[in-house]
Amino acid sequence: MPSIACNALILATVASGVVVSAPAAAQNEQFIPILSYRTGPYAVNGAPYANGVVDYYNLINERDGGINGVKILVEECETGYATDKGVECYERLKSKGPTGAAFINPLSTGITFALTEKTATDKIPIITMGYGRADSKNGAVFPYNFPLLGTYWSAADIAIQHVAKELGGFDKLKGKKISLLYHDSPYGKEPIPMLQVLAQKYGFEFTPIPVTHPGVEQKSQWLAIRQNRPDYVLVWGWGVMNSTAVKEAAAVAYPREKMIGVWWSGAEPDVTPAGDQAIGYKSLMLQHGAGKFPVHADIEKYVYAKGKGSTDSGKVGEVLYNRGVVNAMLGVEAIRKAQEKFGQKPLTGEQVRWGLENLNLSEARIKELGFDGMLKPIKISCSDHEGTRDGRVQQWDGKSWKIISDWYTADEPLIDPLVRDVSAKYAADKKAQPRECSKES
Amino acid sequence: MRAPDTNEILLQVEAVALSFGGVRALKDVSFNIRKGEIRAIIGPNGAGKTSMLNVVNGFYHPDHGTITFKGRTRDKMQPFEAARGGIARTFQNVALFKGMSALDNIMAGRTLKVRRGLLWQVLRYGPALREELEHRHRVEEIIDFLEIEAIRKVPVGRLPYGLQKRVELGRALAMEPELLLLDEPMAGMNLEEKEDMSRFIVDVNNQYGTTIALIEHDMAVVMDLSESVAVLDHGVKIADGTPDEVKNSQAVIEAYLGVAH
Amino acid sequence: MPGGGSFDTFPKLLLRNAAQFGTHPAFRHKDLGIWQSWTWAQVAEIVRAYAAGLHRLGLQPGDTIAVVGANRPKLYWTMMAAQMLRAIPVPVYAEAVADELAFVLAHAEAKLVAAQDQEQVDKVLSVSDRLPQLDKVVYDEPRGLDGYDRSRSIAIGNIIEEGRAALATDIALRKSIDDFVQAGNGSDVAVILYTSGTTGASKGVTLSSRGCIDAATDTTRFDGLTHEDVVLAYLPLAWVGDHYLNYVQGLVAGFCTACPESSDTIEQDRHEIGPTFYFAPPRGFEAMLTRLMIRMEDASPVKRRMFNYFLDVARLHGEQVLTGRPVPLSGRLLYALGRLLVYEPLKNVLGLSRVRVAYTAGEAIGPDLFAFFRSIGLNLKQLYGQTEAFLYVTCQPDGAIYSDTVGPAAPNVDVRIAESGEVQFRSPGMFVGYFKDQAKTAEAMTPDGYVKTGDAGIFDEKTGHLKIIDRAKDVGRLNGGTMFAPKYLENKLKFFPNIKEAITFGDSREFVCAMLNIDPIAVTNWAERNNVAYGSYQELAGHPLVYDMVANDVAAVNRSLVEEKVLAGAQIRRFLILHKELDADDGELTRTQKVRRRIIAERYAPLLAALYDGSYEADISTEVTFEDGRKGTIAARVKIRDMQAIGAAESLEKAA
Amino acid sequence: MLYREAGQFKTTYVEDMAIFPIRQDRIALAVLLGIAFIGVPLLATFHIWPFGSDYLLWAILLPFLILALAAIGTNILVGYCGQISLGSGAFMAIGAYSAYKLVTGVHIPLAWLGCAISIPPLSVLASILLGGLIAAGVGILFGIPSLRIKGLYLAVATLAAQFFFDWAFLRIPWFTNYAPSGSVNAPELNFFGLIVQSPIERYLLCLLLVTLMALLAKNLVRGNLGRQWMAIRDMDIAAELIGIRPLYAKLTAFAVSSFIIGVAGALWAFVYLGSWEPLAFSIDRSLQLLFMVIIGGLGSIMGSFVGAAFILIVPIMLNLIPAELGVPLSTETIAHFEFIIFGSLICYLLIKEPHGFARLISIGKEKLRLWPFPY
Amino acid sequence: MIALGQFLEVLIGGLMSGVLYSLVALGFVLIFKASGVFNFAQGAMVLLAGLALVRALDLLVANGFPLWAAIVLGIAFAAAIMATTAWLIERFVIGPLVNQDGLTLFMSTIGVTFVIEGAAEMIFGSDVYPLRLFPTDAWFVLEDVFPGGILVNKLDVWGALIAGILVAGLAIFFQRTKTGRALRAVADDHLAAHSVGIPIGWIWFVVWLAAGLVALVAATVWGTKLGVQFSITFLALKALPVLIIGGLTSIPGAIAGGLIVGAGEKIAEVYLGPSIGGGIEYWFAYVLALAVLLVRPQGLFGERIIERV
Repeated sequence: MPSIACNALILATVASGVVVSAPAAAQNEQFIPILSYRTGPYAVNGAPYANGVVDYYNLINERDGGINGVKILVEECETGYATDKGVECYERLKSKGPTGAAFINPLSTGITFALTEKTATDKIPIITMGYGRADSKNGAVFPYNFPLLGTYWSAADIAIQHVAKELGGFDKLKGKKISLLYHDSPYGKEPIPMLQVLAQKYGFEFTPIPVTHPGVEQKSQWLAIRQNRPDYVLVWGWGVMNSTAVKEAAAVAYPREKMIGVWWSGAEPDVTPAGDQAIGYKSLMLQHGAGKFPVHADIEKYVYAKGKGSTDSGKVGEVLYNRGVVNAMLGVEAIRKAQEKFGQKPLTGEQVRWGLENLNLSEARIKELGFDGMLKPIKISCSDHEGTRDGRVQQWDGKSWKIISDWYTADEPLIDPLVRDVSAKYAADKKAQPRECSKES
Repeated sequence: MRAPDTNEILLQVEAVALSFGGVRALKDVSFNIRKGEIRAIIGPNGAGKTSMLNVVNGFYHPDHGTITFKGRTRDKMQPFEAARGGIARTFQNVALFKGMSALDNIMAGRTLKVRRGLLWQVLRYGPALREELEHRHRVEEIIDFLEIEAIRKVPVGRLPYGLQKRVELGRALAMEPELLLLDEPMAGMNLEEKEDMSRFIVDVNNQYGTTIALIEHDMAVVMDLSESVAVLDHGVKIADGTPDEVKNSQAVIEAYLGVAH
Repeated sequence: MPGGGSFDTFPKLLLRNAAQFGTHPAFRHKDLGIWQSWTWAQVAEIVRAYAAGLHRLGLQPGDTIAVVGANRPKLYWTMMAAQMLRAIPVPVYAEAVADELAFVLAHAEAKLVAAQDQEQVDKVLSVSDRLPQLDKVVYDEPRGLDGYDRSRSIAIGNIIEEGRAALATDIALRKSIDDFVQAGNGSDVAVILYTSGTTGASKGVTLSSRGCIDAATDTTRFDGLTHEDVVLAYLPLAWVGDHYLNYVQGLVAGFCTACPESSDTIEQDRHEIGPTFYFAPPRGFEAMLTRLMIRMEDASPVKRRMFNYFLDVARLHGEQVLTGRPVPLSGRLLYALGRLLVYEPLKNVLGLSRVRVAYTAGEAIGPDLFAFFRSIGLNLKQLYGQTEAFLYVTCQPDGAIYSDTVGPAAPNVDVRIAESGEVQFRSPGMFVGYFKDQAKTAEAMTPDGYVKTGDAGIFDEKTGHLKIIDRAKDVGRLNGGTMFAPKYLENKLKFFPNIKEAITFGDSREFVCAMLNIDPIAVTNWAERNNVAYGSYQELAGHPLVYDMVANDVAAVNRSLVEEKVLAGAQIRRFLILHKELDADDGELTRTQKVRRRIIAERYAPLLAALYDGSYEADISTEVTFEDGRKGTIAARVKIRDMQAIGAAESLEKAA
Repeated sequence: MLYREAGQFKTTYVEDMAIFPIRQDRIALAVLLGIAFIGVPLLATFHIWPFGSDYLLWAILLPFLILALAAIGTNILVGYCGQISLGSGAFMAIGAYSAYKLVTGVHIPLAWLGCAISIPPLSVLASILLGGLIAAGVGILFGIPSLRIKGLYLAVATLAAQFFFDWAFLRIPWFTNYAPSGSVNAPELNFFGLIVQSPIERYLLCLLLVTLMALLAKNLVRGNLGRQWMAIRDMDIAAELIGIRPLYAKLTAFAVSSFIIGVAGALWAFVYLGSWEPLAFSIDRSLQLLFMVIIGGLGSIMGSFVGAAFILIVPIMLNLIPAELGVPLSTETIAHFEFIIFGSLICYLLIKEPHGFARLISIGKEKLRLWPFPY
Repeated sequence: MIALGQFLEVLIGGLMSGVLYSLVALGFVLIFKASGVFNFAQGAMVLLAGLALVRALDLLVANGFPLWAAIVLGIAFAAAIMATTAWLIERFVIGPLVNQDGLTLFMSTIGVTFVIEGAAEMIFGSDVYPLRLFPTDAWFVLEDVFPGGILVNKLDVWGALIAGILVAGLAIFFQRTKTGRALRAVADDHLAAHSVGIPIGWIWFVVWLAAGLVALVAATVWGTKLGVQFSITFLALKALPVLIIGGLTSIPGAIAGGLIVGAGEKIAEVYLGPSIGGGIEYWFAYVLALAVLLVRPQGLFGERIIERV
């Protein structure tokens, strides 16, 4: 920690007469920064996610006394979903703690793009669970990017699989009209190439419909949808755009059942403002959904009971909260994995990266962690930074999300050529030499 | 005071009429200004004097009528064209650039003489710098002429009214005009300032041979300064001639008495 | 360190400077917004061309050329060019009204007049019918002069141009100029300076080249002036001070003479140029201090406290620091802090930062005033001199400065005090004689070649320095026989900031009375701070509170007199405050702002009478000249106040 | 107090019209530049406090320099020429995307003519400068309405540019070389063979460009063109009557302003972000730039720097201070406090000194020059 | 026929949403008219009003108040909040800045925006709060003429109604009440109004209060449409072109501008959008505004700017 910070801390402590644990203990701490946004147009979705993350780290500290005794030290930085603020936060936090940031989790596709190059130079892994650049699945080109559990290309494929299933087979897709209502940003645009590939493959008519940030005004889009009558509308929204889409759909009487949101468009804040109008709306699940699992019992016991919770306990178990918890868990497990190799001490980002790349969570281990039923086993490798690409579909019944489908697994052979092409282009742009995964242990 | 060099007409205004939304400010006014003279335009308030100047330098476009300046006749022009043609102007209510120093205000008056464009000015080197220095030198001569050395770097907003008027005159002089229009150059001045200003006007006329047309209320000043006087009343020219002729004109006496009562 | 050495005329010095410091600036003039500068080499070339031009205009050796105007390089060059032709420059006061000008020009038989601008040219031309010898007027600033008859007036610039052109083609001309320079010698009359004389018409003091140069050589050595120094030439061109300090010393030392842009901008110009050698009369320094204190009144309380605190520190240690005497460490540190926070910034704002040597002279300087400037680190010294001596008679050497003396004799000057108490001297620079006035010349000299200064003085017993008491002829006796030195009293009175002018009466009378002028700046400021309402100067002057305040000052003067054995009996018993300011336009002051006692006594006779007849008020009506030249009268009823005489015992009591 | 100017006199107009006519200012500037060009890189190289990490360099100084440059551009238009613009962000975007296109090579197929316009990939520097020029061209186009529209109406009209270009760079895939996400990556920063990679190198590059352009901008605003702009700003009618053509004056202001902003945009994209999307140049950026020039001081190049520093650093400080003091506040509360305090500070500053920091500084300087006198 | 039906549907939808923009724009016009302040904070004021209302409603309903009482009390509470805000702004921002130029005032309102946003979210929370004061489903009219009918959103109709009432109310306020007339006097000439004894501070407070109440009305409609949440502040940006087209000083102009913008952008988006990539409505409104300004620099209904020497 820079000396100025210490001095200020000590001064403040002395001045206020409050006893704060001595900074000397800082030596056995693993620092993890949290880039969050609890203000601005996306706060509605950013806050529950950040709460889940924070609560899980607290759980590890409170219940286990840290990761094998190494306490987790957390600092939040508000980005407001703005890229430049995100970069500033990253720079501020990346070298804090005894070993610097273990990894970074920006929860913004824009910030992910901006940090991709920097994190590689700084040797800090960037975990983008369920978002980020789809091509960063390729660990050969993106050694420090980990789009765990699913990229947008996987999501697009899963969505189409579900549509096909509802229609009664892939062959029924032919001639159907599927529209993509998307947030007009890199986040919303990511699935388009994949959907185009799928449209070609299955012969459906694909129409992308952009919605301008932040998405409060969608009337004309929905009038167009009303006139065009697509068979399905995929919703790739974030924040206010999701609930507005549901309301506008209701206003033009477009059946909510024919709308499938990506997993970022399927949380409670996306449907509650629409009230009953949201009934029937579907969305993908990033494996997990809402609900409480064994891990939540621990969180309530070790965190909320001690008054250290970061939200109302009523919100524990919401979709985005759970996603925060899962995200935090994967990071912690990666550190744990890395400790096996590097010892039970604070680790550097580079060491954690090794942990991430060799992360292998079996069903048993997931159960042991209290995530039974939320996740499927995950195995990450050099060539596959995604780990697993499974998803389900849930539907809003007016009160809660109900899981309405079985597991789908994204079609890896279909996605991979696209991943290779795009990541190769990135490597060429940056004049970077990809590593050879086959030669690494 | 110097008599006009010739009887050459510098500016001829022919049957100019101007109205604002139905109010007729000028009704078929014709008059001329001879080269090298000091010409006064007088008249009661609202007689259309300022409108006349505004027509001459292109700020107002007359409804009909023509203006002939240096032999070119036209029915209207843009203000900067008038400026380029050699007409400079001061205003009744000082119209200086408030955010700039006295020096910069006068330097701005040199705009038309600036030859080097943007790219040279960016570099401020070689010809551009030389040019800037030449203009500065010229402007310093004007500052010297108007005896405003002590205030050259003061933002004009901070100057007393009399000095602002002087700076404005300086800015007009910086254009090296052939015709200088002065709209009440002595309004709101005390005796001493008026005397100074009168001296400057005569000196300008003398030294640079500039033709001057001025609007003034103070009759004594008009009689002292000008060689010929045009009198406007309600947008109509009611007299034109030497100060003495005008002073004795019945129409003028009536117009002024009418206002006085 | 340059000096006159073997160079006995100014043209020779000019050529020497051009050769020796050719690339150094000789003159600067704030003109057209910047300091236009000329090196010695350039000046030499210009003066030569100018001389050639003047020669072509017919200026002959021995002719006089008058110079009227403010401090302008071209006017200084006129003197140089004239001297190059062995003609005699006669500088004249620029503010002189037409009559005064006509007198001097006629008396000096000026053939040419070099005038600054249209105003001066017009003035000269307006009296030209009284000047049969006058041939042409040459002028510096051509503005407004275009239409003038060219046979009567020519721009100096044109003369120089023409002279330059002629020199380029005319070998004979070149040679004749060179010959003039060669032929010049130390006994040539270098310049005629007309005294502004406190009484009567002015006299032309004739000075020789040799004398001028020798005197200046001594003083430049005395103060260590070199060609690196800079002076601001703002004193009247015709005054010996300017001619000596700037023109002659400039040529001798080779330093740079800087001319201000206009009389309005002198402060600004001083600040910019930062002179290293500076002269101002006591009233100049006084005005500076008054303005400074008034400005500080408006500062924030914290700043004011800091300011006052450090002025106290300076009062305590400043003089010692300046003269290098031992100061306790704490004092030294405080003074250093004060230098950072107050003294240096103060000097900077006043434009005195770079001053190495500053002089004041002309009249007595208030001890507080003198001490103030010295304490903030300005090396201010006094000198005593007069036109007839070509300025210096005595001057204070570094390290031996006393506010009440004017120092020992300047180098190579003999000073003595005659039986009558009059100071007499013999100096290298002493004048040749009054122009066209043998009688007066003889009157001013003693048979053994000393010059009578007309001032009464004594040598201070402790230091041996000269102490000037008064004009010798003004020193009188009360009826009781006590010695009465009016000037001495007046100076003491004027040292109080509230009193601007004082005139005392007492010669051949029972007791001493005073007429006072309050200082409008100081007193109005005081009035504003104390909520004293007043409508005019006259009202303020008659205000009882003002009288009270002034009475305190008078009492203080009386107390101080007790300690002077000879003068203790000459205490001020009655005084009044004049209802109007004394004004040079009314003839009450000289152009150098000295009071004309006799004229005042005549104009205010009713008041004078009232002072001595015991009444407590008197009516007076005086004619005044307004700024625009119109005349009018002011009438007033002036009050008179009695003062208690203070005995020696009482004073001692107070002291104890 | 620190100003001891006595004896500093000008013998030429060049000296008199210098940017810093006072010697003490020149010394201060030299010291500042010395620190910026030599001190900072040295400290950063040896990781001496406060350059222990790259944070100060990367997250503060780099954006400060680039945004200060953009603020200078904005100031030329708003502060000097008096044309209020809320579209500065768009011109940054134009600079950034044009430079991106140029550096990657431009290919415009003209199908109906059967040929294509092709420009081979240009060097980074050329691309950045040309990007600025393209921004200048677009600036001229969008400046034309200013001849008729004035004041706040113009301000809103400039939003048309802002929103149009936001949209264009988002929607027209040609600009992003058909990148699937619409986010583009900066090329390798190769300057005549010199690869700019590390924070120090990036910092020095920006510093050099910003210093140079600030100097050139200063040259312009103190020259005739600058006087024309200010004349138009202060009193457009009088300006016209002394022969200033409003068309020329306003359009040059738009061009120069857009050029500088465009270059800043290219730097922001290439040097600071490295990878960006149009959101980086949104209306928020435009408002931020406007804030910078108003808080810093309209019509002051130096004010642009001060304003940029204030607007950039105050939120960060507000964010850091509670953490450093150990005040137990949630991130959310801090963020809201930050909004409130920042907003209040802006109001306070506008009330206290509507002419911005530049005026405050000049008043302070004047006080120091006159010290110990109050006037 | 289908095409015509679709066109009508888009046109009506556009006009309706335009009216909703007008609701926000009205607040701008009120303030600009009376004090020459271009109030960027109007969007934030809508957020504040909406949050105050919805949070009060939730609390009251949770405490067992009947819905009508909760609505009345909630609106009263929100109005009180807006009054306090108006007072604070007048007292601490606009009052001290009197006589500054428009740009400074404009920037100060951006500062106010930050403060309101921060304070509103800190006090009332930053979640999405559903508000259901008006029906949000749709009518399908003329189903027998056009297949599928023409969709008309009930909320939009409510919005239009409310806007109409608001404009009428403001007109009465300005024409018939003493304060209203004083307000117009102030708008014409600050100094003159001051010299005839109209207290400027009070007037400005009234104006800001009126704008705050307009914001509250807008918040009821927009809150129902979107849910009360931070993104409501972005409405300010949607209202700007409306203002510019209508003229900064004209209340009817705000409505007319809203109609033009709404119809224009929806039609452009639906018919032009697909061919050039979609999402054009954001800039379309501004380009429209720019085009209008080029013809009439003071907007369609704005007062003519006269230049004098």
